[in-house]
Amino acid sequence: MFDYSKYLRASKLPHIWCPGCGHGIVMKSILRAIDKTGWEKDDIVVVSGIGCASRLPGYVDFNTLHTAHGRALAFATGIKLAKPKMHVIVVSGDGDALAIGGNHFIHACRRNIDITTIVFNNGIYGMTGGQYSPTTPDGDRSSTSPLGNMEPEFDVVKIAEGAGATFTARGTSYHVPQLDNYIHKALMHKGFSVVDVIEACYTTHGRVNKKKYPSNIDMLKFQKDNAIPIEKAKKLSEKELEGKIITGIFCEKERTEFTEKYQKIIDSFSGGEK
Amino acid sequence: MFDYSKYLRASKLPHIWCPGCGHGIVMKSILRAIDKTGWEKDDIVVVSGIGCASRLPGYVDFNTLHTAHGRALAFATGIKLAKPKMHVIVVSGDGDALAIGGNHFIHACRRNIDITTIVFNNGIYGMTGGQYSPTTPDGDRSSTSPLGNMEPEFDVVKIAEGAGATFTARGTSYHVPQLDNYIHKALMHKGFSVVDVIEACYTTHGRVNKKKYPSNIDMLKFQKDNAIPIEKAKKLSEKELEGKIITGIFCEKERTEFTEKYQKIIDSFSGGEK
Amino acid sequence: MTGSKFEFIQGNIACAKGAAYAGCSFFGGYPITPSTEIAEYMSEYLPKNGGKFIQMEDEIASLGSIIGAALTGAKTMTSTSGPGFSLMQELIGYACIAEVPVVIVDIMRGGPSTGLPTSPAQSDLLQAKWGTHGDHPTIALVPSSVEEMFTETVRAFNLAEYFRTPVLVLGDEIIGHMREKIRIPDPGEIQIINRTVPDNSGICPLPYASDSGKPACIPNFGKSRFHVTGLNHDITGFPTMDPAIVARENERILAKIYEQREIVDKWEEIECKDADILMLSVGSAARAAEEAVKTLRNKGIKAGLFRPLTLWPFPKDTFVKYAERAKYIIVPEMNLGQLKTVAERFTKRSKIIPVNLVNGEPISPEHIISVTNYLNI
Amino acid sequence: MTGSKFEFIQGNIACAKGAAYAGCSFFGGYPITPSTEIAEYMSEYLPKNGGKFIQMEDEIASLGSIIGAALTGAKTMTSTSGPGFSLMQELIGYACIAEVPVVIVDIMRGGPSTGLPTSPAQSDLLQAKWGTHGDHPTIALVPSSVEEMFTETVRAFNLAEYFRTPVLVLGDEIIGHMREKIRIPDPGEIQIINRTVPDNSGICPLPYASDSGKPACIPNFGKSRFHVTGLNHDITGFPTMDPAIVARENERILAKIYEQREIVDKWEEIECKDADILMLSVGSAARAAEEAVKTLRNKGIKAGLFRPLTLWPFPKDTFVKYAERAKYIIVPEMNLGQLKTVAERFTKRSKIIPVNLVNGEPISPEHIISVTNYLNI
Amino acid sequence: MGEKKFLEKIYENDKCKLFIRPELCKGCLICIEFCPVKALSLDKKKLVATADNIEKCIACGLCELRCPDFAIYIEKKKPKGE
Amino acid sequence: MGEKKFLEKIYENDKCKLFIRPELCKGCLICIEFCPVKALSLDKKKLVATADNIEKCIACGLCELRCPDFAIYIEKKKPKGE
Amino acid sequence: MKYEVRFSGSGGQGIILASVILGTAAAIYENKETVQSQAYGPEARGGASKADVIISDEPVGYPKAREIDAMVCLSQKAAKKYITSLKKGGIVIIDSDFVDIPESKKYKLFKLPMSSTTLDKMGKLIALNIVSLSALVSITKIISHEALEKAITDSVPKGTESFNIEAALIGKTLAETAK
Amino acid sequence: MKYEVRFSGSGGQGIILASVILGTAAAIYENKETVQSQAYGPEARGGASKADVIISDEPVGYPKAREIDAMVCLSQKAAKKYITSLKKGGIVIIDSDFVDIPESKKYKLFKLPMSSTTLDKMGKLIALNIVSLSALVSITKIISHEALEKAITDSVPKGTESFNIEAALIGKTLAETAK
Ligand SMILES: Cc1ncc(C[n+]2csc(CCOP(=O)(O)OP(=O)(O)O)c2C)c(N)n1
Ligand SMILES: Cc1ncc(C[n+]2csc(CCOP(=O)(O)OP(=O)(O)O)c2C)c(N)n1
Ligand code: SF4
Ligand code: SF4
Ligand code: SF4
Ligand code: SF4
Ligand code: SF4
Ligand code: SF4
Ligand SMILES: [Mg+2]
Ligand SMILES: [Mg+2]
Repeated sequence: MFDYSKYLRASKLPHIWCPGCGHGIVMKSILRAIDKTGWEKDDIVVVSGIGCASRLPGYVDFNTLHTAHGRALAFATGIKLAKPKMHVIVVSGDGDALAIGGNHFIHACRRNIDITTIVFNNGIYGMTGGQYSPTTPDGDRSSTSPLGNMEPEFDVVKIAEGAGATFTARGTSYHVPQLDNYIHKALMHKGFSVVDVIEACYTTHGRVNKKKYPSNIDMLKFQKDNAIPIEKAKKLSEKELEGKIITGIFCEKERTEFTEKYQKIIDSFSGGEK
Repeated sequence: MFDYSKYLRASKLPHIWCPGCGHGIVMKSILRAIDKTGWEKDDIVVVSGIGCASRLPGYVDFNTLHTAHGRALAFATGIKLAKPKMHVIVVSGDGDALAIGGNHFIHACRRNIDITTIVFNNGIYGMTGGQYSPTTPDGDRSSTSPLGNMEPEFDVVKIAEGAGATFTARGTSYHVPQLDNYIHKALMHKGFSVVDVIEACYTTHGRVNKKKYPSNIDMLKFQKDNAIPIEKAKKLSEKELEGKIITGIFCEKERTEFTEKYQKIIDSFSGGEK
Repeated sequence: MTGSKFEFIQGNIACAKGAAYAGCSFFGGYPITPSTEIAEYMSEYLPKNGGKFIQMEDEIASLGSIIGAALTGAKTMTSTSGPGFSLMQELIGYACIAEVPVVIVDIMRGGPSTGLPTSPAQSDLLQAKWGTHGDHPTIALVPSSVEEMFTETVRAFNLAEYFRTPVLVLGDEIIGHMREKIRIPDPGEIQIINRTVPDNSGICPLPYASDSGKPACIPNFGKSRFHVTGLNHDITGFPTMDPAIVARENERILAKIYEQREIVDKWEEIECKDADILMLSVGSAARAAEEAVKTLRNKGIKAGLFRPLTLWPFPKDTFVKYAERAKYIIVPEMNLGQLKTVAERFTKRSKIIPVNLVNGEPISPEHIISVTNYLNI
Repeated sequence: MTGSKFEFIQGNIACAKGAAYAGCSFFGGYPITPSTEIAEYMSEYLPKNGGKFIQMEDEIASLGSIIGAALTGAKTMTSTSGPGFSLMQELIGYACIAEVPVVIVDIMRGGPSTGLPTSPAQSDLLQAKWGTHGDHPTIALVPSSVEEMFTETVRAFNLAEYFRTPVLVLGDEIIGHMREKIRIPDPGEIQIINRTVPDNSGICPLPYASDSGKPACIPNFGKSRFHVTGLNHDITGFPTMDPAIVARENERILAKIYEQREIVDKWEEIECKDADILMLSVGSAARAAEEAVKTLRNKGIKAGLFRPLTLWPFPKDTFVKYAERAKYIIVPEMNLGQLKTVAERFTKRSKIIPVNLVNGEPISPEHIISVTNYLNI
Repeated sequence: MGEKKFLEKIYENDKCKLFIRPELCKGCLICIEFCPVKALSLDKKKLVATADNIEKCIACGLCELRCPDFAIYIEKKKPKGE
Repeated sequence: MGEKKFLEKIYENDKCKLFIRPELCKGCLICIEFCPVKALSLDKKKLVATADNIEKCIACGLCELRCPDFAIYIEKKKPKGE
Repeated sequence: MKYEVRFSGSGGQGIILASVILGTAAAIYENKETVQSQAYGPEARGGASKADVIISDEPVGYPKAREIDAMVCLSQKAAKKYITSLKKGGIVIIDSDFVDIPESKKYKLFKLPMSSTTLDKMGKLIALNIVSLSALVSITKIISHEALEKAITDSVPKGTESFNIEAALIGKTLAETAK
Repeated sequence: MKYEVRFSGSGGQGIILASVILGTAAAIYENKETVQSQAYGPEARGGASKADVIISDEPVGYPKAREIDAMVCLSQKAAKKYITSLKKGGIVIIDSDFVDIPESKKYKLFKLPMSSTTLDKMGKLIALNIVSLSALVSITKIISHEALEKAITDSVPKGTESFNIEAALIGKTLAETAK
């Protein structure tokens, strides 16, 4: 049995998330992954924006920062650059990270700054009651796509790689042991790392798409049934992959990390972090 | 001889650009490409943000819109969706399109809205006097990287593709006939198209990197010497491609265009664009 | 009175229906509590009626998209709340200087920052006037009821089109989320104003020409070719740094509104004529103020309420008329004293008594009445 | 007087040197005319001195990055101009409610929108106070010379650290770009204030605890674990919707500043004591006003100048003292009447005469003097 | 802050002890549906998970792993004789 | 607005007419440097392009194509006898 | 006449819809001045929430309920939180399957086994809000049952009208037997 | 004593640097009250631009030049635009290679072939600004040549000091021969 209590602000529980919300599952996965790193709690900063997922920092006993909608990575960049010895972890909803926060996301990828971003990708704006997000599947109904979503989705991994991220992975809230592994690897990676976690929000997304997702359990089953590991996916055609969730570690590259590079310049003048 | 006068607001000439600035070369290429489409001038909207490149709309005789820094694509999306029969062209500097405007850029790619974006990529914030941009080469000096640029560059084509653009190409301000062709193809493409044009700004970028770029002519020669067509690049190793400018059409895909999809939904209720 | 025309709906829905009534055909927005129902309504109404709804990537893009759409001739709108309203500030100035009509609805919630997302407040009243950089004109309407969410939204579109300027509607969580019965007027019952466009086509050489002090008569994209910019420009629409022109145009975009006060001003006065205690209040706080006035009058105290429906420009002449004869001015508002600064500015004579609440709860009539107990009436 | 300590530098460089003097170790910014020289200076100074400079992707990210860095204990700063200042508004409110010290420099230029990027203006004075949504405190300093760009920047850091709040420095294109001789003080010559942090480590249960009316004593990230949010929160730092706590904390973040006026207020008075004509002016316009005062005094007219260096909170008591006895109040400003609204608000007696210019040119002493010609003195 | 204790209902078989915290359980059904041996069920009245069929439990830990609410966990017993 | 006319200096050989607009030319050297036959040069005094060696010009059009300022263009002549 | 009604419970129990139906019935079908409002927080899906209706012969100024005439409590938390806003002599209707509050002279208490009855008769709990609304209407007589039925028909998703009308009958019967 | 100097020309000619050097010399090495400022637009790189220095014994209030005592004109456009700001009897120094303005009783005109001389003597035009500055100093005597040389040394890029000092000498000589 993993002892979460070490990392929890237990007095804040139960958390505000709905019954069965994937955010809780992923939060636990993050805690297990952190534990495996052996890092000091004082050296860890968990930063979020605004959204259901972004309430996470309130529950975990680190340096925690709940910023403004979409801005987690901007704040996190400041923290990491000002104090590079801190381990900075950003937790962000799909809306937070990729709608309003999309610009900070691609620039953090580009800089290759040593921050791990976990995208709690439930394909919906949960907190505000279920409007479509940049990752809502085609045709799904939501409170602002009552006629079915007409907008194409982002592939979080592809955009992260296109922007220069050096570690990318995708997991689901169903495949928890794998997720632990991806997150742990992301934390250990030197450089900007992204884990896209496919999740489900029954309250605002499932309920208005009952045909596709009769219950919150079905939403997890959907992940179970549609996930295909990247190794296997490589052998399949585009057609066969339609609607599938490709999981695994997509890229893991070495490239100079931003704050280290910066420190070298500083050191060349006098030495020592201030 | 191509007759530009049809498309020019000649009374606004000479334009404000410095001697030899690539923006003028690319502007002419755009006009030639537009001419080839046969489109009516009244049906064309040219939209820009703020920057040297963004002064372009003032010189061309279409519906022209000079918006705020980084926001061209937001305005353009409104125009195209409100009036899909308009041909919407966005001209944008590297800072405008990819620094402050990065989020609108990736979302326009995602939506696959039928807009052509030309990135006037001189790797510098020209208008404000030469600060490094997200495409300034590693190590180059600029007024805010006096010790050499420490930030990695975006690859405009990669990020556009990662975000879902369906047409991407890269040209240079030296290889003009090819550029005409890329821009024309981009204009004709149904969906979001991006042409990344590698340019040079001697005034603010070359002058402070005299070793690398002794003169504005050398900056063009740099393009000449380092451009490698994509077909050829495919055969080279990563190492061989370092510092090279890969040119050509990178992707040209069919995917449902956003405003057409939207129109179909509207038509299913009553029919007819309002 | 047939049932069919009456509806028991939320303020936010009334706002959306008002937009539809006014002819809104384009909505660009980004969800935020407590404004989201407006977007949600439009997301169904518009595509079903030949219009366009788009959820943009953020509030900046939302406002950008509707300015763009408005330039093609559409009547356009966005809705938001404090955090999104702050993000929109830069482009509000753009719409002012480029003279593009758009309607921006801000359903105010507790703040600052993320604050109290589900609670009401009236803390953006002065932000509405001063939030964007540079000198610029402001029209802001503040409805007090579900019915006014409808009618003031219609008026917002009318003023935007007439003056060619962004118009703000400042609701709050209470007005936005409560439900009341309203009658949806028949088409034609409320006058709808559409922008004047020049009838030329081809090149339009003087899009920003205007009789002095009047709005410019700018064409729509697609028929006439011209240039739009956020730089200071002359009547051709092209940038200029000529001091005389810059001053003239900077002043004109204010004057076109502030010198046509008869068109833009609107207020309600309740028992103001002989009021010893004059209340100045807007939006949902004004409802409590109105009840307080009734209670005080029943007690024989001469209380009155001056309620601007157009908050900006402030209907100062009428307010001053009543304020100068009142003994006390009470300013109930769900913030820490914003309208109070306006009262202070325009009245020289009377004592001004603020009634403020910033705890996420509405101000009650009792609260207002309580401050009158010690007054020397 | 040795040459080595005197420098003939731009206002923007003096500002950057002031930041360095105050101990700024982190700068996050995005270039914009006419502020960019500040960032440019810091981009060389900081890495050479163990600090960090980063050019972020936009102004929102810039402010976000410095708030983040400030939470680790660094003294941080950003600089911008109108369009960027508008974009920063949302996060200014965040820094207010989360009580994070940051210094934000706005070098004002002609507006609204992109306006006149290379020309001076003073059109963001009221935006500085009201630009972000929700009720929030504001400290804004307005230097009038290159020397004050240095000293007021130092003071901005001191006030930010002491009050744990964002502090704004409002320069303008004239002050930012002109060069004057200044003496860079020796280390220790100007007092430097550093934030108070609790000395506990491990969990910090009450980061936002404070003696009533005083700033909270929040630790820096890395030694004590606690929670920071932009939601309304209690003294533990965690969100609350409890009306009593929300009201108390919303009021405290204003009171901690507004009730310690002796620490924050600063102004200069020139010949105010017997002034019949009192001028109220700040920044570069105040330089013209000062010259006008001299000229008028030479003519035997009792003119005076009240010049707030801390514009927000406005040093109203002293101003009122002089205003109440003056016959006329003249308000020269490079905008369409922003300080004027402040003068109107606080004075009940005197005639207020605005002197405005919004054409991209500075106001001249002659312009100010010309309005006095017809006054009945 | 990590100190707060929650009520725990304890179930046991020879492989493990299984704990359920009714104050934290939101009755989401996840542990119940994905338990490979159907050892868990929902208390229809209190709407929280119970382990009425604890005897079936094989101590696989999946319920703990997937519970979003820190409401269920198991303690494996060391195989006898080790 | 397209109406404004600019001064033009005209050079000619048997292949083409070459036009330079001194009011628009900014003397950036691009046409000069990249003319394959060095038909162009810079007027050092006026700092604008000239075609003093027009006889060399092969009418390739590259100068026109690359000029950022609409300051130079050529009109090819139809080959005689067509 | 001014009458203030509060529905309270936890998020997801449909108390807002109940209040909207009551408001619609009063406003549209009884032609009263009516204001409906609600309060919720981010944790509404779990925590206590409320929805109020003010029904009056005069225009309603201040839109929030202050002195509740009648209240429905569907959760213990909500009952505890909101009971204090009840007017002296007011009516409290609780779902006795989940809520328990002491009898008191301060209010008239109606303990109705609403959950179990709903589950029994309808097979699912989803109509609990309508059952409770109808019980309230029947106890308070603030509007007619016909007006209620019309408002239900207007407000519930298409296809569920008769199901909800049936729920209303259950609530009515429950209330009548309790009286 | 208050003395206002304007450098005018087109963007890229280094007139701002010239004004800064003059300002530095006056402020630091002559211990005068000094304010330097400039005006430019987006098209500054081509259009007319100006840079002003006010040198005074008293603190300078209003920081912009209004009545110019002496002006340098390096482009025709600039000369045309700014000549009107000249004080009656003021000094105008033009680069006679590129600028031509009529003689007048309103001002004292110095026509110096600065470009050609600079090109001749230095091989490149880059030091034209220093040449013109030095000519101005020598004609107006507003500061000493020594102070000028010190300020040049402070202000120009490292390694170009002697090159620029040489340019200053050329300017001085040009002015002296013109007098
Ligand atoms: C500037 C701003 N705009 C909008 C909002 C409203 N808002 C809060 S959370 C959210 C989206 C939440 O979606 P996501 O990030 O996917 O997180 P989830 O709730 O689904 O976990 C929105 C739009 C806000 N708080 N601030
Ligand atoms: C909100 C805002 N921030 C900053 C600026 C200042 N600014 C104007 S243009 C520009 C960058 C221009 O660079 P780029 O887009 O690459 O165009 P270029 O000038 O190089 O053609 C900047 C930072 C602005 N106008 N508005
Ligand atoms: S609304 Fe959705 S995302 Fe938010 S807590 Fe509930 S299930 Fe989770
Ligand atoms: S500064 Fe650079 S980008 Fe701008 S006009 Fe000059 S050369 Fe072109
Ligand atoms: S440990 Fe495994 S077998 Fe046992 S109850 Fe949990 S899921 Fe079922
Ligand atoms: S997974 Fe957790 S919260 Fe859900 S039913 Fe099981 S124990 Fe309860
Ligand atoms: S047309 Fe070709 S050959 Fe002739 S001048 Fe131009 S570049 Fe040279
Ligand atoms: S390319 Fe054009 S602008 Fe440049 S020198 Fe040649 S003609 Fe002149
Ligand atoms: Mg989400
Ligand atoms: Mg650029």
